[in-house]
Amino acid sequence: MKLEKVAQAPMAASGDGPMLLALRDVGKVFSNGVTALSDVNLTIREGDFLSLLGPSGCGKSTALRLIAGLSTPTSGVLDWRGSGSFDRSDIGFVFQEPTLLPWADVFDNVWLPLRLKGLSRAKAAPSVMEMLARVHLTGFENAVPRELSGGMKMRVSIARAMVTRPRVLLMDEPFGALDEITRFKLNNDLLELWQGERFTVVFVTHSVFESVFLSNRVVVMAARPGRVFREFAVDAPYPRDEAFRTSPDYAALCRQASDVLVGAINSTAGSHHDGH
Amino acid sequence: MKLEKVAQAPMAASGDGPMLLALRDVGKVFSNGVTALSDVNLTIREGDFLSLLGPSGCGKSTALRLIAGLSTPTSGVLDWRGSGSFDRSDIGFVFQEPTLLPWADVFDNVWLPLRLKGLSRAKAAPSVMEMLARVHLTGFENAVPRELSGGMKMRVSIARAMVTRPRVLLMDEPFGALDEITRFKLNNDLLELWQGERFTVVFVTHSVFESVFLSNRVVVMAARPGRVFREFAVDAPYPRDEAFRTSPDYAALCRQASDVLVGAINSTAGSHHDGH
Amino acid sequence: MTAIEGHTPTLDPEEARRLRQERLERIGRWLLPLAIMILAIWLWDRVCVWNDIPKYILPRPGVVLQTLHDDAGLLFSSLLVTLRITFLSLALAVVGGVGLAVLFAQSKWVEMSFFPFAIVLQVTPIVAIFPLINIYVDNQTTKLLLCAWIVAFFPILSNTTLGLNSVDRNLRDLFKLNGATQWQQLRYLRLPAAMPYFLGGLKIAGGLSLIGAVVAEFVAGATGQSSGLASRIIEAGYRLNAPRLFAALILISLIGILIFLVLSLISHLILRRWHESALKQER
Amino acid sequence: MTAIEGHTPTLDPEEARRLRQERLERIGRWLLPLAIMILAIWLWDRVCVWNDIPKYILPRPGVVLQTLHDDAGLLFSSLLVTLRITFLSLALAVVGGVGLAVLFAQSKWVEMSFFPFAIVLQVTPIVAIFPLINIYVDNQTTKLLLCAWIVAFFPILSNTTLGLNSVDRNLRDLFKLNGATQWQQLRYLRLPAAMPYFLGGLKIAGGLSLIGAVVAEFVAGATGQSSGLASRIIEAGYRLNAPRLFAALILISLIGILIFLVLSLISHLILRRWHESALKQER
Amino acid sequence: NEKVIFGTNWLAQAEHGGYYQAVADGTYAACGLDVTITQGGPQVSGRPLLLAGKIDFYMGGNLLSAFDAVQQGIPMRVVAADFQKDPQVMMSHPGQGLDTWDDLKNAEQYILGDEGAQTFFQWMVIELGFDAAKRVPYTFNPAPFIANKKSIQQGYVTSEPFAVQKEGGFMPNQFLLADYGWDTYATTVEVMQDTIDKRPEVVQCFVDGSAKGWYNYLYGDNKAANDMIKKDNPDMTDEQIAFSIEQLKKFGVVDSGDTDKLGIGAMTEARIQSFYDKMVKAKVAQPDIDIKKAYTLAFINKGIGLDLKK
Ligand SMILES: Nc1ncnc2c1ncn2[C@@H]1O[C@H](COP(=O)(O)OP(=O)(O)OP(=O)(O)O)[C@@H](O)[C@H]1O
Ligand SMILES: Nc1ncnc2c1ncn2[C@@H]1O[C@H](COP(=O)(O)OP(=O)(O)OP(=O)(O)O)[C@@H](O)[C@H]1O
Ligand SMILES: [Mg+2]
Ligand SMILES: [Mg+2]
Repeated sequence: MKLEKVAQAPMAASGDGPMLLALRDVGKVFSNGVTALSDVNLTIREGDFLSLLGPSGCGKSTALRLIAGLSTPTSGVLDWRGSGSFDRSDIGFVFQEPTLLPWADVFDNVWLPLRLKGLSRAKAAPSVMEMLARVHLTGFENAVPRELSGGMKMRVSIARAMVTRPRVLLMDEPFGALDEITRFKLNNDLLELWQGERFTVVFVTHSVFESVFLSNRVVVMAARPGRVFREFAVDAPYPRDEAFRTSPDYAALCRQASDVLVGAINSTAGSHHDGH
Repeated sequence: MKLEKVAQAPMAASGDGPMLLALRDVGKVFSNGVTALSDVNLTIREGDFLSLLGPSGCGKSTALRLIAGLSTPTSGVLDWRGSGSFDRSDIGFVFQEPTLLPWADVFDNVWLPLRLKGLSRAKAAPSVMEMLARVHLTGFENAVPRELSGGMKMRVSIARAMVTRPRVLLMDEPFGALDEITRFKLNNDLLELWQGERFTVVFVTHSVFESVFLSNRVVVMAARPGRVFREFAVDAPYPRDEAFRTSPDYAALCRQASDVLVGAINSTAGSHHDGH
Repeated sequence: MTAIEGHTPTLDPEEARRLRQERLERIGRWLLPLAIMILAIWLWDRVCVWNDIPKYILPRPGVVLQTLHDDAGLLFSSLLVTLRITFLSLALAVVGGVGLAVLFAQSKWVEMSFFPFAIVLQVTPIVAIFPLINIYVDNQTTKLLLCAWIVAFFPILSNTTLGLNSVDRNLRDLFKLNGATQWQQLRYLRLPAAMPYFLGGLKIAGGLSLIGAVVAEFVAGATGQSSGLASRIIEAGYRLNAPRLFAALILISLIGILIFLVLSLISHLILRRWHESALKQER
Repeated sequence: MTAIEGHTPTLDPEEARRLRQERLERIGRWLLPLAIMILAIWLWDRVCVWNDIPKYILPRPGVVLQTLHDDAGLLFSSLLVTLRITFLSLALAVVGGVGLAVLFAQSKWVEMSFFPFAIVLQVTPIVAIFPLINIYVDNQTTKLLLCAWIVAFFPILSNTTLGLNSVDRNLRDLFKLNGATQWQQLRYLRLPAAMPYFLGGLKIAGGLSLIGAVVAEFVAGATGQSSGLASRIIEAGYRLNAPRLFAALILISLIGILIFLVLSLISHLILRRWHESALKQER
Repeated sequence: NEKVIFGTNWLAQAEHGGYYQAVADGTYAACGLDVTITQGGPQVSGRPLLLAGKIDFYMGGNLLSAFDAVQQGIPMRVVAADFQKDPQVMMSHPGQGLDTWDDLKNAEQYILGDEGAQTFFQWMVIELGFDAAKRVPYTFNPAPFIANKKSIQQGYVTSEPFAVQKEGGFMPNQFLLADYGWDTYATTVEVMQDTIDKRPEVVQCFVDGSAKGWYNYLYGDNKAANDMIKKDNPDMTDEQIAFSIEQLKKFGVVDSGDTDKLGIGAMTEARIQSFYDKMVKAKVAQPDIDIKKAYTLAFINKGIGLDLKK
């Protein structure tokens, strides 16, 4: 088991499903002149669990928004290979901020995507309650967002993204606001689900440990301008469990990933560490 | 070096400064009936670096707000021993959410606390620019919050809290949205500052590693109702550096802290894990 | 616990101050406005006396009160007529204002194309176009309603439009991602988000529909028995019956305040669970 | 790169549609409102012709346009008079509305004590109290301003108050923590946060101060040479000169639209960096 | 009976007595008309309703609007003038140096309604040197006049002096404009040309009925008419009505001059021409108006109702 360094090619070595989406030379320049992404090439295969890892401000959220179609690239193209059959409303998205309806209670917030698909409260209730239980929020159905703690809000947001069982799940630091124990639990839950249904996950995280534990491919990005610094496969078999988490292999992988991340941060144009 | 388990007594073993604040039998029940805190006893000494660790929703933010005087307890008292000389505006607070003025640019947001103390733009500029450099945001002075990434917003918030060099720094998961490398850097920076000026820090975090690395005392909280589960001193000498971070002592401390946290989570009334 | 007791004094001042203030505020909240109101009325009385103002110009409050009592039957039956128009036109203003705002929210095109007409309606003096209305509208109530509506609908339209356009970007993205239809976006996102703005507009429109009802009657004239407060005011003015004129004005003012209070209450009830403007200060 | 070219068609439809729509929107944004306006005017003309409406009741747009041209000198000098009152009273409404809102924001007490008086002002029909104003105010401009101000200030007051109370709780906490004085909190937090609401109120007040200026002149009259549009309207009404009456109304409408556009622009410029309602849709 | 509507220019009052009388005692009905009277009011303008054909007859204040109608090409004519004199007065406080007509222009304020400002005030400004800048609108509340002793105010000789006396406690000086050169006919009956052409008998009936009504109202039993007036305008008092009738008679508003021979409603070409010339000279009316189109004498001057005068 080792980190397989891959060239910055659109094809990842470890992909095994058919191609779902390819980003080709994608760039994003905001109207204020900030280049958030430049020349990003990335292929996502069906069933991938892909992590985006990188320093703050390197364009991870921007990339996720591009993939979700919430933003359009200023250069390059997104190639949805199976676009004929792919429906954008089959994407689940966990925003970096909770993004809840402030006037609706927890139940209604999680119900929302189902409601938009036409499911009545009664029809949706079992799924909603199940998701709420998964994120340990049973009993808080009637609380409104301002009555929740930061982590609880984020969990509502996670429940909402997953309640539709989407084909593609885009998650922007979903577990960042959770304690490590709960986080591990949710990591395990997510992996279990993923193995069962093999949807595609693009997962933004700041945690090297989390990215290595969860994903079959890790994309490390660098900032100024945001770009893919290195991409590698994590060739550990699934299911991954607590044993894997404590294995020396995992530790080694993490250390290597860490080194890549350090490389990415240092490769950032001087300005990043100006102050020092 | 070992975790010293302390009884739930108002006095912590490792404190060495004079007492700053004691929470005595503090409870907080919100008007919707949720008991966020119950019977919390906690002593904070001057110069402490105290971490609050605990599962999501256990009342960490609530406790911080009580200490800052943004909220009042429904039972018990907060005893500011030195209250005669202590001015509440000498508190720096990093909220769990960035809480920036949306209409003001980064510079103005960081300038704000100084401005409120009467410093002109020109007078404040050196301090502001220095803090921005410390959080790696040099060059973004003129961006408004909506043009920043999640992590960048949080860093602005951190810069703002520290720009006044407050005597007491309350931080609610300040580094949660940052990648591990940057986080380590900021951890080191914070420690360095703290050692130099010996202000008091109360630091909420979800990361066992972070809490052990940074603090001289860790308070582990449990939920339903929020309470102090266990409190212990981290008897490792400062300065703590990369060597400490990779030392087996550190790993052992972390593992033990983790166990305490697991204990806290499991001690939570059944409802917390209902769904499983 | 004695140790604690020993320390409590150190924090008492702050805490006690807060508690005292809270209690004061609870009482003051109702007493003070009342006191100020009474003071204002007393001042009015004094001004009349000190300046020897004759009662046909500005009657003393006592006289007005007396008239309010003596002419109660007449005034209240007129009040009912005016109130009827007020509430009907407010209802129409809500329907019209929100309806138009929703229409405008559908697309920038529609908004830019039809907003000018709304402005034209807002700025057209009713007195000037009333002859036209008078010619083409036969029913007296319809005439009055139309006039009052023209006066009242714009704040609702303008504020609701603003509210519909102030929806958080991320929430909008969320709905887009979930393939929400225009209608769903409106129903579940934009309308709730616009609520605080709409309710703000409603508070403005409440008073305007009252004044609109009065102005409409001024312009449209009264037909015999069904004359509202405006007719009373004109008549009282003409007859130099200042006490009755002011009694009518006082009635209008009271109703205005009442409408505002009711709308504020409604607004509070709708928003209290989530919007800053209605949240109780919980500390 | 050929491979990419080969794939582009698969996403072209969506992208192309978007681009096409954007281009259309850029054009439509100005063309469509114009077209609708022209259509409306054409309809007006047709209605006059089809129903054989005589020109002394509803003149055809051509006739009005002709009058607008023929009487330009007269009308525009009147327009200037009206505009002067409009802008002065709008300025006063801003000062008064914001000033009162700031006062009210100081404490719930003050708000509850003095808001009723603001409502009384809003709902009092100017016609009814003009005699009083007339007796105690000597200067003609002051009279006009007072009347127009009474009409215009309330939306600004109401909306700004709402805005000042809608400040994010955490931001308020931040200021409290930093020991901000009331004044600092107002200056650096509440006023900027209330901006969108205030500007919404301003847009309503813009039209109201115009109509207020007209109504004020209706009620307070004009002094000889310096007669504004209201006098023109009254005069044209009595002289049965419908074309000129409608020309004056058209002028008022155009000014109303212009004021709204200018205020919208100002609002956009102030808010475009941060508030949703003014942000460009960046994708 | 044919239904027709007559619009007055004010709330029901004794100045409309003749018409109410004719309705009340069936004079209109006798010649085949079922007349409905709709009241006007301070801010209510009824003339557009006439122009649009919504009402059949409208009560004009004076002749100027008829001239304006010709000027604007509106086919509207005056068919009768039930007031020989405009009851419009200017009032002033006694003993304030405003006791003669020539003094009035020195007043501090002229309180005048919109209609007055557009008609006789123009004449007063240009002919008599009143200062246009001193005009303040009359919102039909005499309080400002009473409060300001140096002001003058317009009024109907039949109404305002009464109110002022009652509340202000003094009888103001009254200057009937008609006595100082404002020699227009007043309370005219305005009709669209179309009605004259197509239904002359209706016009004739209305004109005749009104004349008879006025005779009966002034000289006969007017209780029924007064009851109707009070029903339409509940604030009207018997005292006020009595005062009005007395004033109408005292100043010969309805029945004086030409009416002795021609009957109530009378108009003569010469007087109209002379008024027009005066207005042209005062630049109130445009020159070169074909004023023959403004009126017709076809329905009046027949001495109708003279026999009713006791
Ligand atoms: N709306 C916007 N307008 C202008 N610039 C923007 C906008 N959104 C993001 N940026 C800029 O684009 C860059 C990338 O932002 P992005 O949010 O993608 O970072 P990120 O990798 O998600 O960072 P983080 O981990 O802190 O969330 C940043 O430099 C940011 O300043
Ligand atoms: N304003 C409020 N009204 C009612 N309940 C509240 C309010 N704020 C917090 N709570 C409740 O109090 C409890 C503690 O919340 P708190 O925010 O202190 O948790 P926390 O430890 O900071 O959690 P996290 O790590 O997720 O931020 C939660 O159960 C929450 O639902
Ligand atoms: Mg991000
Ligand atoms: Mg928290």
